[in-house]
Amino acid sequence: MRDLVLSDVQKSYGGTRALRGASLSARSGEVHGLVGENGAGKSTLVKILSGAVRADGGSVALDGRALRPRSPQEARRAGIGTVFQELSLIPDLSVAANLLYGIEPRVRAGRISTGALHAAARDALARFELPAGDVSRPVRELRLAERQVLEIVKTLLHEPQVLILDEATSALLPEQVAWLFALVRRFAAAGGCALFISHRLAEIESLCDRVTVFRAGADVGGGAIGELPEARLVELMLGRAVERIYPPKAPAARDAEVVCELRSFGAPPRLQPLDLKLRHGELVGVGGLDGQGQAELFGALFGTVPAAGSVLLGARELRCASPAAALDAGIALVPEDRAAEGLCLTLGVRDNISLGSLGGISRLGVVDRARERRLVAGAVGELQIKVADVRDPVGGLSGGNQQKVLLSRVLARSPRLLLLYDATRGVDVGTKTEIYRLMREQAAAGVAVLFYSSDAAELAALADRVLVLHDGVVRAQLSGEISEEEIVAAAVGGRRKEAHA
Amino acid sequence: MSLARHRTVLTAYAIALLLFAVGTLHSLDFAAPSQLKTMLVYASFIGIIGLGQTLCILTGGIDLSVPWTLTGAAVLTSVMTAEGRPLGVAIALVLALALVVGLLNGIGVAYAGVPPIIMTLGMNGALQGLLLVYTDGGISANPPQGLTDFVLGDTLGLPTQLWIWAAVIALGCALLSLTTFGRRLYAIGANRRAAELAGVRARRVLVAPYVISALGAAVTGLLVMGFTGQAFLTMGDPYLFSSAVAVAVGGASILGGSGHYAGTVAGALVLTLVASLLPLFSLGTAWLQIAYGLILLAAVYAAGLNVTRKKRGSPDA
Amino acid sequence: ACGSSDSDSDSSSSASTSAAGGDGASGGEKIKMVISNNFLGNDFRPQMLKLAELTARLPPFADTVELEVVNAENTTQAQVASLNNIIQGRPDVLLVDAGSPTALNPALKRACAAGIRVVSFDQVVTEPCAWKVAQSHADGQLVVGQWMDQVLGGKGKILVDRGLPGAPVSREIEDSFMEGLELGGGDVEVAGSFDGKYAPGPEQQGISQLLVGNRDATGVMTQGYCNPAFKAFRQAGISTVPATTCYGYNGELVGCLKERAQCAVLAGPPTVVQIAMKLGLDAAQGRETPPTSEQVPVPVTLFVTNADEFRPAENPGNIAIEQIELGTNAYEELPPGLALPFTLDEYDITAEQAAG
Amino acid sequence: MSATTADPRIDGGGRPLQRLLRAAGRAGLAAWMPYLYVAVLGGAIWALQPALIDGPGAVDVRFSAVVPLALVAFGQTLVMFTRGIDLAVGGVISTATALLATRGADGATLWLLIAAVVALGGVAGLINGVAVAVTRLQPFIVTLATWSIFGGVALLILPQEGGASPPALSEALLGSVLGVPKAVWVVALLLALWGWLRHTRLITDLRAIGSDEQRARLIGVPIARRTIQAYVLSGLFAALAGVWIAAQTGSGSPTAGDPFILSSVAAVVLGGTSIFGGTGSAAASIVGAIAFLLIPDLIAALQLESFWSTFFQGALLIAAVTVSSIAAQLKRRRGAA
Ligand SMILES: Nc1ncnc2c1ncn2[C@@H]1O[C@H](COP(=O)(O)OP(=O)(O)OP(=O)(O)O)[C@@H](O)[C@H]1O
Ligand SMILES: Nc1ncnc2c1ncn2[C@@H]1O[C@H](COP(=O)(O)OP(=O)(O)OP(=O)(O)O)[C@@H](O)[C@H]1O
Ligand SMILES: [Mg+2]
Ligand SMILES: [Mg+2]
Repeated sequence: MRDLVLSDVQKSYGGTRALRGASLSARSGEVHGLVGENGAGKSTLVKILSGAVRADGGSVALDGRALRPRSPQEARRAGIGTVFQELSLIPDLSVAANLLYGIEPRVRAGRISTGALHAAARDALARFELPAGDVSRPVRELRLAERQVLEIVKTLLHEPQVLILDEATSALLPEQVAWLFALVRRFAAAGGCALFISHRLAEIESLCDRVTVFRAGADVGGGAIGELPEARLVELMLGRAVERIYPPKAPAARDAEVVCELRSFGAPPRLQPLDLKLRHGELVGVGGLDGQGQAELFGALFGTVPAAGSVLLGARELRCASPAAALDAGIALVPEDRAAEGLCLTLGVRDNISLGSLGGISRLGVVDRARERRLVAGAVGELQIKVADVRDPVGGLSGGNQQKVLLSRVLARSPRLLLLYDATRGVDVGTKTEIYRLMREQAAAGVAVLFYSSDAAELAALADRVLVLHDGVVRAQLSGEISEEEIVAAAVGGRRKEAHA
Repeated sequence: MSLARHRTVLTAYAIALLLFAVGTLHSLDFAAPSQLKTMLVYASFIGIIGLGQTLCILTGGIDLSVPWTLTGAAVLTSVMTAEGRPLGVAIALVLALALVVGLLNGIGVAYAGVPPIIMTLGMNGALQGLLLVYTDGGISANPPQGLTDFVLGDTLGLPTQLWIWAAVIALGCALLSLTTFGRRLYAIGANRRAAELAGVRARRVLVAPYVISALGAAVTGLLVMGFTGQAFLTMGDPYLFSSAVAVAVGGASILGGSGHYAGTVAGALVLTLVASLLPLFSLGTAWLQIAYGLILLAAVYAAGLNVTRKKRGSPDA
Repeated sequence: ACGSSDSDSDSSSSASTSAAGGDGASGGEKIKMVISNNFLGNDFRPQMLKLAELTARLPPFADTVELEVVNAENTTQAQVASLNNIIQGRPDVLLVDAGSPTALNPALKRACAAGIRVVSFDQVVTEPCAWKVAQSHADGQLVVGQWMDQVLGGKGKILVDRGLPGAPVSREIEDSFMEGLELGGGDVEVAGSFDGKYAPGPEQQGISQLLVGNRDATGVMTQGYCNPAFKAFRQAGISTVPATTCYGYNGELVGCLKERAQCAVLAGPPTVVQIAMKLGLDAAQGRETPPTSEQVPVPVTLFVTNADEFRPAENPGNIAIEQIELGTNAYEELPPGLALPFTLDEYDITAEQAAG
Repeated sequence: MSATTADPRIDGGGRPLQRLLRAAGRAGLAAWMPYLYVAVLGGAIWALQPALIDGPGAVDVRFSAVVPLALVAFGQTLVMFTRGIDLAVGGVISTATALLATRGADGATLWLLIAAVVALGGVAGLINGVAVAVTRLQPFIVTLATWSIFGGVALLILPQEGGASPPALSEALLGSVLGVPKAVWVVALLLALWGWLRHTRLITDLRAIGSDEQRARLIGVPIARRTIQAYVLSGLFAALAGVWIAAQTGSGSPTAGDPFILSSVAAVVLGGTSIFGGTGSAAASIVGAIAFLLIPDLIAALQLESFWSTFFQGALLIAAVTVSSIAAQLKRRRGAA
């Protein structure tokens, strides 16, 4: 019996009530889903369970015994294993040191044997059917998906009784998700209790036995997954029904005018030259396994990666050597990592939004406050950014609202080529819907839109056309009625698919 | 409006006021106009250097090459005028040299990627070496009289020097609050990568703080020389850390991204007040140093209180 | 004595910073004399070293001595390291102006053991094997203290400079001044003290800060310069020109006259190096030298603005007292940093030469 | 956008030799630079004036100068692992020499005295560590303030340079053992200490803190305790440096430590430790200290005015960091391409 029962848990950060009486009960042997929009309090709950923060009120019980961990170690000792949303790997430590931190083999007089450590790390990776590789590499050198996998393995190595996965799949690819699901199912089957958090409702449906829905810091419903169809989940989460998540695809984009064209454009050696025409009104998605040249494609277009070939935007041929040059040429990018590459979290909403357009709202280097106010007010209004005062630091907003701030900064430049790199990762359904709508609006207004997504379902449902990349080469171009399976098959399969009806 | 938003800066002024009150209670002379003037003049040395230092620290950097840039400016001016060059020409040349020093620092930091503390520390040593070689370890030139007259001369009831500081304050506050340059500095300090992806040409922007700092140091060197009527090789020593400390007392984060020159001005006042206040209590040098350290800790703690609190509770904890 | 291994060190010293004796005289038989100086940042040391070079070109040094000057950074560690390198070169005579009275002792003991004649001068060391040549600050300040007492008529408030924190000479200067001040039996009050650090900036700031509670001060004792005291008083809006004491730079003497101030300016004569060089030469040539346990005195002058009136009750060092006068000991056209007197009479060196 | 290499799972393996080569490449040029500096500088001095390197007692002299800087740099490295900086070492060294120069001791009491002085260094470090860990103020500012405080304490103990440290102290620490100068033994001992220390939990934790403090907390690194330990060790090493200086000079000075503040940072940086925490090696810092101190000797060997040594020390510092920074940029670009 490893039942986890939380009742009436409260937590405030200063004036923000992150949890206002949240309850949840998960039984041993089950995978329990936890869903809710951005800022609903899911991660806060996770942090309380894992000892990273302490609750203001309410109770948590594991196996009927009260659980009040005062530190991450205490939580770990009590049997709680957490895969943190923001990951807990130390960039400068090696894969092995991260994997086995605190459970190193052979520690004598405080000294860790590196040989034994590396051997144990390779062993551990092998046990999870992963290629060991060079375990002395610092984690800094790994990509997000690799780190995510490492974080999962690290957590399981502590042999927890309760396994918490906070958006552990957001960076994973279908096959990695399958690998994780198998692990979680095995864990539950062995009597463990798993808490699974994800914004991909399809994952919740396929993995979880029961589910709890959070809204605004409290539980608002839940039950066996079979009794909760997706539409009902969404309604519980958002407090309103959503007609349709994805906007309708563009009709007959085929013969529309070309707004942007890539000719033999690439970033050798990781991205081979490719040709691509983006048409008026069209949303073009890029998919494939992680790290197949998608980042290089977007980076090369935006001037952060050395590029070869040419880009035609309107009538002009471009070659951008820096993001500033790209922006000036009408190319804008929503980067993948909001916190690291997107926003200045300690600065205000206003400063973040106007940062991209300073040239346009200033005269002789002096910011025109009136024009700035109009710009910011317009953005906040149009994207319905929830913020009390536009001078409040962006870091204090919920993830979804942060994403909207980033989008509004990018859109304020009125780009002619809009690049979105996994812009909906970790974003809740409500906000996603709004982002999709915006993308459509932009395309309809004549902006060339190219987006990458790690979520095959999103690609299938949103894009008019999907390029699947593999090893730097376009493996398939899909259009019309695209199915998720087609994308996955093209991404992993050896077959070469050509434009499909 | 919201005073809370400017709490760090206001705290620094509150500390300055408190120190002033303590001094006045101890001796009414403390508030005598001539005394105030003198104190302001001393504050202005740190204050003028403090503008460049504030800009550097806002971007997450620091300028430790101030001492020998300052000394170099004074010494070279004194030597050149002694050789018969007109004062104006000497000053122009010296400012041009300071510009080069600032450019080198800035380019090292922005383009070569050298950490600012190392770049400027190395530059300070290099300048010291060059200047010592040049002067053979000593200077015995008459200081230019015109400079002294100008610096100490009275303009509308105040020493010209204070008007210069007033202009620097106006310029510094405007730069940070009103211009795109200021916005870009904050953005780079808060998250350089994000700023670059938002279209800020970070490398180019990053050079400017070091140039401004070097020019500020050079101007201060000239002012100190005018004020004491002499150039001497240890004249930069007190300014190695004091301007950075003034910035910190003014509530800026040494990590960059937050702070304002308005705070640094208060920080310069606080440092000067402490230095003027402590001798009133006839402490020995040893106790003076101890008291200085304790007051510094207390002031930075008070001014930085809400900053550090916020840092601790940042949402991606 | 320099004998064996000098094939490379000889050729190198001629290329060095400041070899004296001029042209291509072959170095073999010459006495190799090295001055180790630690850089302080004031004007006195460079001038003293220049005087050493000038002196080395005159008899009796010109044909016998090859002089090299080695500067070290202003840290004891740096001077120790520099001394070690000098000792490796085996000079005949080592003249040391020390950065610390004690910290160089081990290195100097090694030099003595290696047969090098060691003369410590100006800032002397306590190492017994070294000769010591220095001015007695105690003797000088004893007179200066009496002067202050007499000029103020035995009453009033003064501000006192404590010099550089940690430097032994600062303490000696302060203590002897106080002793002299009390000798006269007056009750001049020390209203406050400050760290002048031997630099005009800190002196001026120190005095300014003390004036806050002491606007009625009428005298200032400094360990460096007089002019900062005048400036600080004027800055504070005080019309009194304080009676001021300082050390002997040309600019201070000129300043005293210009301000019409009562001044007592003690010479900090660079001539100390000439005496030390002569001692080193004597030792190297086997002539008679004073014992290393005694400090060889340097003749010192006290320049005052009231030479006709001032008669010290006690003057154990036989300090000469001279009236400050333009043209005789104060030169408006020469640099302010010129320390006086700039040479001993037996060497033919002009003020212009000494000033460079 | 994170543009990086390799396939989706944890790296594609390789044979042991390949792995070794890859590890060596990863440590890269930067790790070997300090050794290169020492070799080049030492070689140049030797070529110009062999006596400065192999003259009688030259090794002893050179290493005696290295010891205090090596000690301070060792402690400074540990602090810099955590992204901190310890400017208070200046005050601690001064206080240590002041204490030793004002207390007589012999035989057993000498060792007691040394132990007491070193322990006081630890207490000073404790104050720094607690101030940094608890008030969460910037280490730069905290230690700047405590430097002033400890320097004041040194002045209280020994108001003026001089005094006399116990002669037994100099006898105990200077000279040779087995024909090798004790200074060389001390440096060797420090290198061995690092060899042992570098794989300890302590060092791993310090690196973790410097690399990412928030995450380090999540994996259970006792942040406050480790931070305090780093500053305590830095204080201990600084006090040891003070003991060495007192032995070397036979006296004390209330300002003896001040020059070590910036030179220790310079030695650490020359050794390749990043001021942004997480990476580096104390052994390399010691090598960096040696390189730093060879410059005045090179200037002497070149018969240049000694003022040039400040210039070249500054220039080397900038050049060293520029080289490693550009190497890192190239590596990143190669990684991205
Ligand atoms: N350290 C913090 N300081 C202040 N507010 C915080 C902090 N952490 C979270 N919050 C706030 O608490 C609320 C709940 O955040 P939490 O991270 O639990 O949401 P979530 O449900 O995990 O959202 P997401 O799906 O975006 O991850 C949000 O309003 C958030 O801004
Ligand atoms: N760290 C913080 N400091 C100050 N205020 C915060 C902080 N975190 C959140 N807030 C504020 O608390 C309020 C509620 O945040 P929350 O994340 O619950 O928003 P939300 O309405 O759920 O947003 P979304 O539409 O993205 O789901 C917001 O106004 C936000 O600005
Ligand atoms: Mg929300
Ligand atoms: Mg979350």
